[in-house]
Amino acid sequence: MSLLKIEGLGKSYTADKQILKNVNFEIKAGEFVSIIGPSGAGKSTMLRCINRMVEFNEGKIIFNHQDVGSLNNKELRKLRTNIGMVFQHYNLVPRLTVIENVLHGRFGYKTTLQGVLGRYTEEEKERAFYLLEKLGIHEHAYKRCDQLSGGQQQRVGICRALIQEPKLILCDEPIASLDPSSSKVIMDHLKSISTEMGITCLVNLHQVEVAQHYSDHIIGLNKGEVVFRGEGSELSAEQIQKIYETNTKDLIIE
Amino acid sequence: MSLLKIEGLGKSYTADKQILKNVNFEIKAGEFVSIIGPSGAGKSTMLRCINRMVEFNEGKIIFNHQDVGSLNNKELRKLRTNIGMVFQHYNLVPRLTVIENVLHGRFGYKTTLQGVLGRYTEEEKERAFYLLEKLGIHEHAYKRCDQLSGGQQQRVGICRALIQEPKLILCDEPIASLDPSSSKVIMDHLKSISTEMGITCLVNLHQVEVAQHYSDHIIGLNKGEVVFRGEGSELSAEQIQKIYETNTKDLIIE
Amino acid sequence: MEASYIRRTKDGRIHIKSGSKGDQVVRWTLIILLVLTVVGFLLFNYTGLELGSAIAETAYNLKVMFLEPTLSHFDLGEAVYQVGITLGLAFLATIIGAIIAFFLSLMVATNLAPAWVSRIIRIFVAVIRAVPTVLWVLIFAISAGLGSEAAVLGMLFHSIAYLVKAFSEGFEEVDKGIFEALKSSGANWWHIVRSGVIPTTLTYLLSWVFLRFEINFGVAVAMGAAAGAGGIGFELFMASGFYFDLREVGFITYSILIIAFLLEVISTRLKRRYFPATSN
Amino acid sequence: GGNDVAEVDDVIKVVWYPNESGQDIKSSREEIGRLISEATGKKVEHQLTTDYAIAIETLVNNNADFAFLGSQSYIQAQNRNDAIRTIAVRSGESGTLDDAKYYSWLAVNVDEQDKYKVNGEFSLDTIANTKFSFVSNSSTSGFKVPSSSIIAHFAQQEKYANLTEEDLMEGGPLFSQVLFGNSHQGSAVNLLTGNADVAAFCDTCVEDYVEIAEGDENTVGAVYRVKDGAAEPFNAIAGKEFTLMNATPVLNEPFVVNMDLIGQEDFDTIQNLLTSDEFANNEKIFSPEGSEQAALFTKKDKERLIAVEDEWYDPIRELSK
Amino acid sequence: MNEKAMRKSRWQTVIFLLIIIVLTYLSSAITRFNFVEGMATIPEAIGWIFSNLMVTQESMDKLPKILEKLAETIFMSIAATTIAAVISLFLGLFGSKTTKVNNFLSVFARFIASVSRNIPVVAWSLVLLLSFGQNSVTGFLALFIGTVGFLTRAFIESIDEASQSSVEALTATGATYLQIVSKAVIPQCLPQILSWVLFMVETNIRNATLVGILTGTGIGYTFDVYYKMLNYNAVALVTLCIVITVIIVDLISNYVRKVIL
Ligand SMILES: Nc1ncnc2c1ncn2[C@@H]1O[C@H](COP(=O)(O)OP(=O)(O)OP(=O)(O)O)[C@@H](O)[C@H]1O
Ligand SMILES: Nc1ncnc2c1ncn2[C@@H]1O[C@H](COP(=O)(O)OP(=O)(O)OP(=O)(O)O)[C@@H](O)[C@H]1O
Ligand SMILES: [Mg+2]
Ligand SMILES: [Mg+2]
Repeated sequence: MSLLKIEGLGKSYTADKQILKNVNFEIKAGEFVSIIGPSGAGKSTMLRCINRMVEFNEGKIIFNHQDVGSLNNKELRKLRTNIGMVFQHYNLVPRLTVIENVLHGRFGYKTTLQGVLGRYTEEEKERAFYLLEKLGIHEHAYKRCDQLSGGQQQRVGICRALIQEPKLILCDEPIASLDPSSSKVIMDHLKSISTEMGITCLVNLHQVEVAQHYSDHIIGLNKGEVVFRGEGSELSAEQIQKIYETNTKDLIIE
Repeated sequence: MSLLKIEGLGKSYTADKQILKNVNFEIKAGEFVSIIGPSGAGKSTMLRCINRMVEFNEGKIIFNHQDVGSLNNKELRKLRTNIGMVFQHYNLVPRLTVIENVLHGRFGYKTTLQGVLGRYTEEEKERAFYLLEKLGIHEHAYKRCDQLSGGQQQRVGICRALIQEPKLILCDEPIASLDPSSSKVIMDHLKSISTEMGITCLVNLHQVEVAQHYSDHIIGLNKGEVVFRGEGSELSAEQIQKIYETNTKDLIIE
Repeated sequence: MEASYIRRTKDGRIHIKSGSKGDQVVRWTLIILLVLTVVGFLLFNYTGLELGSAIAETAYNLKVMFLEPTLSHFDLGEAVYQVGITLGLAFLATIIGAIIAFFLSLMVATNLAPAWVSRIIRIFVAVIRAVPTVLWVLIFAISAGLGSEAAVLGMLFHSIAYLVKAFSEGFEEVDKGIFEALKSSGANWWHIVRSGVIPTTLTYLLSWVFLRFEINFGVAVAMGAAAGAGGIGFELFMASGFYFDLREVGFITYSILIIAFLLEVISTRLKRRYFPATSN
Repeated sequence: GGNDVAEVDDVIKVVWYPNESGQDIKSSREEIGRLISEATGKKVEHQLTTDYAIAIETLVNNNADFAFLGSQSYIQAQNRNDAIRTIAVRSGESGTLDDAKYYSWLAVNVDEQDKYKVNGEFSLDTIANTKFSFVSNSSTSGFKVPSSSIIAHFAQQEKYANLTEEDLMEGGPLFSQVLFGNSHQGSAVNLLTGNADVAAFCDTCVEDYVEIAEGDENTVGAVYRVKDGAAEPFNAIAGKEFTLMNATPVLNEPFVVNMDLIGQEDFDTIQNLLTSDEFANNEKIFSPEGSEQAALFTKKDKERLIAVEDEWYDPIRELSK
Repeated sequence: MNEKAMRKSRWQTVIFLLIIIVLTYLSSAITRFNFVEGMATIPEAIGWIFSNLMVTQESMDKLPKILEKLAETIFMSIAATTIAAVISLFLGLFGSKTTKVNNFLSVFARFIASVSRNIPVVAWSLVLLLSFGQNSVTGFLALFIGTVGFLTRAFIESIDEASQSSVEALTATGATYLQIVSKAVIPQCLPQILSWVLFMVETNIRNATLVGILTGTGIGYTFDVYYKMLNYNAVALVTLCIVITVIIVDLISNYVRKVIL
């Protein structure tokens, strides 16, 4: 059963440049899918079309049997509530505490007034602590986010996405700003989210090996077009070269 | 023939803490000497005592047969002219051009008025361009310094020190803010300054291997005391441990 | 052989300036300011000016003011009360101004409001700022009658304009990522303002409000008097314009100075203690 | 302009001009307020301002009920709002309207008086191209009266035929420089310190500071001397003398009301109050001569308030035409 | 931070708000301010503006005179700002931690800045008027004094901000104090300094209205004359001229700031 289906997706910010061209793919519920591709290929744009943070021009996105393109404002908020998002730079509110940042994930379920007054139910708070504990950062719950390390901040970001109780989590280069050991912690957590909690993950990645190691499927994007779609093991050196348009040797340097 | 001789040097900023204690060493003309030691050991203070950017409390510094401690204001300027200095954060004037920053090195030779009016002779300008070319950054001569990369800025810093026609160059962690490849470029340049131009170099370093690789002699500083003095090859794991007061294993991680 | 990267003047001397647009603009701005200053001095109307005696007299007046301050037309309690009124006027104008400015600047910040709304309010605010405060006070004295309403409303306009500019710049510096993150969790505009914008800018906003309070105190001295709301400025005006009592002027000046100093000290203390990271 | 909803309410707002806003005559203001309040049973609120225009506009725009204005300001106010009416005016020493006036002076320094004489007589012709000091451009005796006599005088000369009031406000065709003292005292000081050659101010406004040294009061040629120990701003110029080249009588200032706000009934009540004997004998308002207590008015003889019709001010109205 | 600390910070917020509310109440009480009444008059005020503050043909006749006075004010503001900037630059250098000559001068500079900034311009105007009389110099001086105070404080901050590092580097080359100041400190702060100066020119033109009213000079005096004659059409024209001037100066300085920063 496909959770997300993308058909003939096209997007251009300006008239002269097409960022995404006729993108087609499907993702099943519970899958862990990575998108790889060179800088500027359109990975971030792709992700943002799915929850309409960016409006797309052509094609169709079907999420959970809903036509994403046709939603009105209210339905759109509901859609976004169903889709969590994790960012490269974590995008936490730095002066607020960890727990407050996590609870921001509940906004989609709240009226304006509840949100503005900061009214959260006890269950929501319990749930937030549960998630923080699961990701091993409960002891920092009352710290301000800007006092945490990058890896810890990213885990707060993941908690914020999880508390939305989403069906899908979109991750835009979640480990690009992290050191190798924190990266591993984060990727392991993401993987367990998809395997243990059954939440679908769609992750933009720069590192081919990481993608191969963690993903059920990999999508290779180049200049806005899908040039590869398959399992990690199917990704040959040629195909990598096709995606990145450069030598494998030069690439693996890092 | 020793260019610099330090005898029983002592320094404290505040009454309760002695930063340098009875430091003794000698440096010959043309040598390349590194000072290593943990953070707070007093490396920077040591360097700044030599050109009296910091006033020392005890002992004697003899530079080029002059007693540094006894100089009056005018003689001090002359001394500083003879000693170039290179900084971790380059310390350039960001809004001025590269060539202007290099020419700042000539102030010691000028009257106040000449300096304020920015009167430089054609020879000085030619010399500045010659040095920039030697360090491979002549094509940026008219760029503003803040438009250069770290490695390029450090080379401007070195040019500024060289145009002073100094007998000694003091470098305070010249590569601590640079990436590995720029670091190599800078260290190679410093080395060639001492070998080709015969200018003595005294360099504070954090990386033991770098110090070992480039230096004629190494001075190990711990809590303001010289705990090692010898060639790089003589530096054993125990001695490193003595300098850094920590395990070699933990140290080499980086 | 001449290396091509060296730039020379016609007579063969080497340039050391880049001659960029920024440098040119700096140079010309300085030159124009200097020229206008010189022209200004040439055009000034000097009638009735006798510099020597004027300076001597000023020195004498300042001496009387600052070395022999006394109160003759009212007592210390009254002085404290009048200072209190001035502070009150300044405080009201600041606090009401800050609240209104906060909402307006939400509509001005380009990352929170549509461009056209932002532009309209910007122009509006620029015009308001350019109208002299005295005129605002007059207008409100006429419509609201003499009293604190006229003073506060008259001062309010400039406070709003000033704070809108400062606040909206603060809002515009909020990280785009925060907006994106909150939006993607289904937050609406108010949620974003409440949980993203306010927490990240609060200390910045407060430090501007403090600054404006200091400014408003100075303004309230003059405007409280004109608007019939009283305050220490009224006494100052009477002392200098009607009684010609320099000693009293001196006393009043001291009391104003003391308050101004106190405000400055308090605000730096507060900033340092509670908002150490205000230097954005 | 004005409030759309001008109606009689139970508060009487009294607006005071800067001249009468001082702390020293606070007791006079309060006393008048108290008496009005007692007579009408309404609450009285005092409003003080340092700005003449604001004071006038407040009255004109139905934000004040009652005021004590200069006669010129009263005319200005009435031009903008017909409901402004005089209610009473201070009499002269005789207790009648006959001498209900004070004098607007044009004064010059004694030492320089010869410069302003033609054939031994003071002549206005001589004030062309001098430095002139007025009080403020809303002052009756300190601007309006002297400026209209100056304009009337010079209008006969071809060169100054088109002279306007505005021209007299800045250095221009007639004067080399125009100063404003912002008070009558200030204008006098401008003259005595040499900042101005000729100054306009009124007799009563400086009577505390100067004494007659030669001649009859309020006559051309009379010489006045600054008293020894005169208060500021005259303290530094004690003993200096000036002489009058012109003295024009000016009608006393009226108490005025805004009829839209006060209503005929209260008008009558207040008018009765103001013109009563008790009011004239109230030492908080009319301080007896030589009394330490400062008050709004001083009583030398039979001074009192007298009801007056608007027409009484027609001479001043003429000046404004 | 634990939960207790977080409660504490929440309490702090509540107390802070309470203090604000109490202060607002006290301020309203002492000044007899009625918020609702005040706000209710805004529509009327706007009505008054549109019925009285209109530029008429008659007032246009006064335009040449107004423009002449406006020019005087602009020159006065620029002259006051430029001269003040020169003096403030020295005071700023003395007052800054990076470039201070000695402690006495540093305290002196900060003292001058504080006093001249904190004494209200009203007080200065009145004092100066007493002895300098009614001419451009009085207005110039009143603006000048306030400007010195403001600019010195701003310059001290700008110079402090300009990195200490280049000062250190030039000291190490054997440069003299003046060389360091002219080649390291000033080039670095110049854009900041210039930006403050332009800001001050604009502010001074605005302040010149008040100063002019008090000292009888420039456009402020013209404003005052018409205002006291209750000639609101001319007042409107004067205001319009000031508004346009301020906006033009603002645009110019925004442009310059954009290019140089
Ligand atoms: N808001 C925007 N307006 C205009 N062009 C944009 C915008 N956002 C992105 N682009 C352009 O779209 C293209 C694809 O950008 P995108 O960020 O999707 O690439 P990416 O694959 O995520 O790259 P990276 O690995 O660097 O993050 C780029 O050429 C970029 O310049
Ligand atoms: N200006 C100063 N006033 C007071 N103490 C100082 C000052 N400068 C340095 N210190 C103190 O002197 C000690 C030695 O400092 P120094 O900068 O010389 O160490 P370092 O070896 O260069 O360290 P790092 O590797 O971190 O640069 C430190 O404890 C420091 O806190
Ligand atoms: Mg991207
Ligand atoms: Mg160091």
